[in-house]
Amino acid sequence: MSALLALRGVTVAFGGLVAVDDVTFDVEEGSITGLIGPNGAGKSTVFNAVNGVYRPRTGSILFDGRDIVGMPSQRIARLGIARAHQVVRPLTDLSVLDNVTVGACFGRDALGLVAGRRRAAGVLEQLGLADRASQPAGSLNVAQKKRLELARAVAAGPRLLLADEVLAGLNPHEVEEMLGVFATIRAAGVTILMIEHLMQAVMHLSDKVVVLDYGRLIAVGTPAEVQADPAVIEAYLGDPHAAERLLADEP
Amino acid sequence: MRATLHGLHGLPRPFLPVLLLIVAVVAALPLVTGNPSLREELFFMLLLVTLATSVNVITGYTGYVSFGHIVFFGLGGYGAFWSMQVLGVHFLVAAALGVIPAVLVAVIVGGAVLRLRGAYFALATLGILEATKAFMTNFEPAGGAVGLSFNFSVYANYGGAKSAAEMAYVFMALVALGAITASYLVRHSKFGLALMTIREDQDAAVILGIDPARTKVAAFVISAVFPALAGAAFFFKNGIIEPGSAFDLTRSIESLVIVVLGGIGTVAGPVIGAAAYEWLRGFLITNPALASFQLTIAGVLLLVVVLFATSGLVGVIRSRVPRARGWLE
Amino acid sequence: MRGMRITAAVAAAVLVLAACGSGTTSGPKTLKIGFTASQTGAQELTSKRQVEGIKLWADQVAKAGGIKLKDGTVLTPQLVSYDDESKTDRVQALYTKLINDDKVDFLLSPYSSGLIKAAAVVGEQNGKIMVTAGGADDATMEQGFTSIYQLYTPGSKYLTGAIDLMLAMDPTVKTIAIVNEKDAFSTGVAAAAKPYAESKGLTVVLNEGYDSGTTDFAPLVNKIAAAAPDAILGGGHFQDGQTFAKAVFDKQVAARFVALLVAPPEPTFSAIGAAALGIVGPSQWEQSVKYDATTAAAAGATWYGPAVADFVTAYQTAYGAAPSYHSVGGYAAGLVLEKAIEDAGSIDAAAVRKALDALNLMTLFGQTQFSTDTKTHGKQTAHQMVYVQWQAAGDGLASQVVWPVAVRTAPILPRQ
Amino acid sequence: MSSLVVRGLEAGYGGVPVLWGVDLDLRDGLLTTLVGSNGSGKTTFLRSVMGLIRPWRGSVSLDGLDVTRLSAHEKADLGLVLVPEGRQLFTTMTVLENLEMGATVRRARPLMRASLDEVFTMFPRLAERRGQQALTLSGGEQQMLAIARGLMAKPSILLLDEPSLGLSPRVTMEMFTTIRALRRAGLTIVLVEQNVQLSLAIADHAYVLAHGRVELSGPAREIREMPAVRAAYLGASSAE
Amino acid sequence: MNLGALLPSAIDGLLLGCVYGLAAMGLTLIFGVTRVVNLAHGPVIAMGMFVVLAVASGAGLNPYIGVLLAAVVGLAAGVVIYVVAVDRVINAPELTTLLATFAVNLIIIGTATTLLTTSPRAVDVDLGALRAGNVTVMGTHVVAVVIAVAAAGALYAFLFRTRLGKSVRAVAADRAAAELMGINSRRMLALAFGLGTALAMTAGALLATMFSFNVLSGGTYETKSFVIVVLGGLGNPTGALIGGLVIGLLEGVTAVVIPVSWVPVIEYAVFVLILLVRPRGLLGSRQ
Repeated sequence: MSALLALRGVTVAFGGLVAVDDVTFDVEEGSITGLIGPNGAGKSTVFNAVNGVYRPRTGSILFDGRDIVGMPSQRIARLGIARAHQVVRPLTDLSVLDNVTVGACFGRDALGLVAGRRRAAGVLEQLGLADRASQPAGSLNVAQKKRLELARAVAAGPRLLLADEVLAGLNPHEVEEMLGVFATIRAAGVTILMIEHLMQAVMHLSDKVVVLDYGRLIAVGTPAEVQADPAVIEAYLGDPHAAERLLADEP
Repeated sequence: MRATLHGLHGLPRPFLPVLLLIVAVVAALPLVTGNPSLREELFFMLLLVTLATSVNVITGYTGYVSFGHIVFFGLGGYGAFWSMQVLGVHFLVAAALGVIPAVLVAVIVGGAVLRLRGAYFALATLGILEATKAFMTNFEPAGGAVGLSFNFSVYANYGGAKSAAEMAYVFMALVALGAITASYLVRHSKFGLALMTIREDQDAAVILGIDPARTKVAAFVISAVFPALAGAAFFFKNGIIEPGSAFDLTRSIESLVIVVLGGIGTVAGPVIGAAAYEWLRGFLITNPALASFQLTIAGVLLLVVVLFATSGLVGVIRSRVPRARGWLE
Repeated sequence: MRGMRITAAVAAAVLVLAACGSGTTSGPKTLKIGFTASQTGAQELTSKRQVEGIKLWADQVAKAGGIKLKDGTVLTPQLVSYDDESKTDRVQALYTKLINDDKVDFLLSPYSSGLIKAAAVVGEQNGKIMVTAGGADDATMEQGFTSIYQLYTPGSKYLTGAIDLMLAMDPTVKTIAIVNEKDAFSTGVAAAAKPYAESKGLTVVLNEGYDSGTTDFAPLVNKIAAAAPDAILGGGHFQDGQTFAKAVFDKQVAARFVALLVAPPEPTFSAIGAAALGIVGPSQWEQSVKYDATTAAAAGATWYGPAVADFVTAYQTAYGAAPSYHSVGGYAAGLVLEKAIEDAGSIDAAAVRKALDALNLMTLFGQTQFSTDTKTHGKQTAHQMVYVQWQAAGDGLASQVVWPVAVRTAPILPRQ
Repeated sequence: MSSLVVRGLEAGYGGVPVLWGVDLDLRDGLLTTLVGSNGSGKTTFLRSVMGLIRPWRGSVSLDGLDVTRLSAHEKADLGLVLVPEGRQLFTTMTVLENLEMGATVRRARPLMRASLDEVFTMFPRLAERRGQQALTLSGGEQQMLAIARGLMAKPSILLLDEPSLGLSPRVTMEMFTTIRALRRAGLTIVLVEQNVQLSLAIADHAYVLAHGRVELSGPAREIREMPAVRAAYLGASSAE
Repeated sequence: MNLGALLPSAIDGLLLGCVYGLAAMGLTLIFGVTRVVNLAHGPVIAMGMFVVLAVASGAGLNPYIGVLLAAVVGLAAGVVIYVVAVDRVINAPELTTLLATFAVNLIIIGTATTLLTTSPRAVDVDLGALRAGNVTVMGTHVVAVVIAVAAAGALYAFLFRTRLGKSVRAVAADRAAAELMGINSRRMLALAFGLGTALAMTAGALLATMFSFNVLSGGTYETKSFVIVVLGGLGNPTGALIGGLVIGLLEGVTAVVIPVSWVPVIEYAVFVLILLVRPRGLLGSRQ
């Protein structure tokens, strides 16, 4: 497997605040890669750097071997990078179908309206939203919105899907369903980089897990390797010793 | 075309042809009955329809509040008037030439100010309007403060003043129909989808692969063309053009009021809004008890619509008459 | 309120008509006269005065039993009017309505050049005769109209007369500044004044327009002060004229002669106190000017209508205020139309047009004669401007007619 | 004595439910922590308790008084003070002004001088920077200021939303030490945190929230030992 | 071109700029706190003028009592405008609040035109003049500057020295956080609208002591305020005052070298240019 996406020494800073600090990792073509880390670790910033919302201060981001740093977001989207946001951003006043059609019409395949609608309808079918097609997107519930967000990204026909906490806020049954959806997407040959808090899911789905903490890369490896890494445990649950110390401090 | 556009929405409804037919039939009334005063009233109504429909493209579909939209009406009017007077071309040619300065301003100035968002954009359009007006007041080749006026004999080329007025009317009606059609096509195209995506969430639009800068400028240009043509017809009929009447801020705001009154972001909204607005104005002006307070009453009504009926008349009709929903876009 | 008054007037006219209706067999007819009034917008105030003049004329004619034609027909004027909101596009729609729906026989004009221009196009399109008051624009009357008749002295003569007056007062005046509001009317007036001044050997040291909304004249007046002209000519409308005069006074600009458009004839111009002193202004009409049968004979014109004093009294009674020239303009428009109809002996457009073309009339408004040249048809050729100057009178100020010499109430004084 | 009783609280955004009926009883003088994954409804819970968003159903009572329908500023007046997620400082104002604004409520105004001394003793760095614009503070200092501002209101109950968000481990530790000190001083606190380990370590009582419902509640010590909690946050128990 | 007018025009411009700045401060304060561009700004300025007229010509009192009264009336009027027209749509998109305040504009203008007509008015205030060489400074202008600066100073003292003023600033900075601190944010928004309106009416009142005016006169100053506010940075009161001086100076000085009628062209071109190059204004660096 070759790297579809490669980050090389990427640093993103806002003024004096370094949000992503010298991060390097690969996402292999056809894989599912998990990107984890506590809140504020810089995961979403990495996504924003990849799809051109933020420009890294240093480093390069190679997509299919081509450096995409400095490219406007819409061009990056057309190269085949689609994103499902953590905070769902449906186009509230538009119908569910239109929301997904936007993905199809302006993504990698840049379909015409008619073909776009057809593709969108297909994706909605696939993601189990077909019966909601003509509803305004604003009327969907959280789970449906998450699904819509994913559908819109998938409809673009991307090579790489950036999935930002798509499972957050779903109930176990919905998570189960969504896992199936991911499998389908992957089977269609789409590479997935996902930010996820729901560990079972990440560990279950991912071929590789990348862990960030305070903007730095602290671990890369298979799910099993990462879960056993003390640095990861500390980053995630907080330093257990720190907790011990705090408790020990108790008079 | 329509059927495929609607293919996934259920049964296709001939909304556009019906709307166009209604407007066309109404517009044809004064020609059939030969009633010039009805013609004058409808000329004005069709002008309002055109202005409101056009500003709706940039404000309703794209979410950019353009306060100075009337600048295109004035530029089109000046361009056409100057062409007729100095180049001596026929009105139809002149109207086409009048579109040029409007489109140029839309592309060059629009391209720059469309980067601004929210109140900043609204204020910038206001600045552009005032700057253009102040400039034209001083620009002697276009008559400066005095403006330009025809010698009455010009109308002889069009079979006399009466038939010139009729021609201007027919032209105005066609422009209005064109604006409605354009509005509909934009609403139902990939391009329109991009506009509405920008309106809902510009940052998301970029990530979805939409180039907001180019898309917005294109929308601005479309929303500039029809007012420019309307300006050509209006000032041709008027026989005089001067900065004050060509770049009138009040008229600019009037068209926004119509859009909101009718239903922002809908195809039928500006048309219904213009009709309602004109009816209301006529009612207020002819009612002696209300006439002197017409501005006050207009303000109160606008406030009521803005505060309590945000989706305008189209919204009200759609919520009251569910069956109308598919027919009113 | 005004709307109600007009309605009342119309109602009164209708009542009068109804009362006469049962009389003679040849039948009193209604003479429908249409115009628009600016009940809102920029022209509201002046339009109101003009409408009052028109109304007074119509009331008086009705009271006097109507216009009696040679064939025994009696015409009672009925006024039809709408609010044009001071907007040109409204004017066009409403004049079309007056002509086609209300089927008026004749048209009078709205107030102000801009609105008249728009109304004239419609009147001309429909071949309706329109007598205009309240508009002095030259360009409008050079458009090749056949049915539009202008009562006011054209604007091009506003300041040329002032230049004559100035040189008569003080032949040593050499340098002048011409500053005017940047609107169609004032720009036109100033444009005519410049070549005339130069033809009289004057040097124009400053010639500038100012924006219509200007309230702060300090930069312009500083500039004038720096150019130090002997005289200042210009202005625009009332408010800017008044503010400008005050600024010239405050900044102690030492011009010997200052003539401004529109503002000085207004009684409220003196609200600026000493700043008004010495300011000259052209006026279409002043109460103190006596036009009568004698002046008519001297000018070779026919005297027609009431005496100035009678009109002033009637106006005072009706509206509780002194008439301004706007009011007289409106009144005279009715009068001129009345006379032309009488001369024509019918309301046939061609006949009335012929009568108007032939008219050489002196009324309380002054002399009236229309150009019959095809290029300038209908333009006023005989009406004379009068010039007023604010002069000290006891503790206060009084506006005196200073020009033409024949009708003046006081000699012109140089500005201090 | 302060008590906060929440019964059957339902709330959400734009017609989408987030909370499905949450019950909570606050114990006076204790530190209660609310943990749960992102999107489980913790922040929504605090916001609807405060009245920043209108609860759909359910009730909130403070010291036996039904305050469900009161707006946030009225609740603040009654002593219920939220230190919001993301700090929400008045960035254009100075540190001192931020603190003064904290003492807006009637109860706190006369005590402002004393409160200022207290918080400056507690956070000496804020005292050093009292004249600086809040915008110019570091992340840790900003969080301190947010808490200090909340304390200025002399709360009877302090609600803390993710105070360690975006802070370095060292500063996080300081923060928790501070919170524990507040608790020891007798303040009633509700702590919403992503740092489960630390918050359970200093809390007396804990609620675990999932999908807008309370999944578990009990003494923090017990919850901390439950494998289910570990599983919820770190995936499989195989990690041991 | 005669440069003899340069100094007097620069001085005149700066003096008048203070009053422009005061009006603009009102607009920018309202925007800064409520995020609403108040399209009723012009009519409000005109209301200030008529308060002076009523006091001076109507009641025959000192016109400067009218200036004081204008501030008081403005505060009340602003609160009323906020409660009636703005409060309900305070969180709605711009177009909504723009049209809501424009509706207020129509209501004020419509009512005032009917009741007061559009006739020009003037309040004759003669405080003499200071003269030195070719520079003449009118007493009314000096007093206007003093009052404008005092009003601006009072605003600053209020915003930075009083608890209530700081609460207004807190609401401007973060409405929700202010609410959490026990600040009644709606009340502060209404107060900000009142203060902004009071400033605009005070400016209008001062203008009435210098120039003639009518019901519609506010329009010119409204557009000028927009220019100034953008120049100084939307929402920045200091910026507005300095922007006022800049515009006043620009008007005075450019008129010396180019025809006065071109001054508005320059003014609006600068306005659009600043929006494009530095939308935060020349002084705006807040975000």
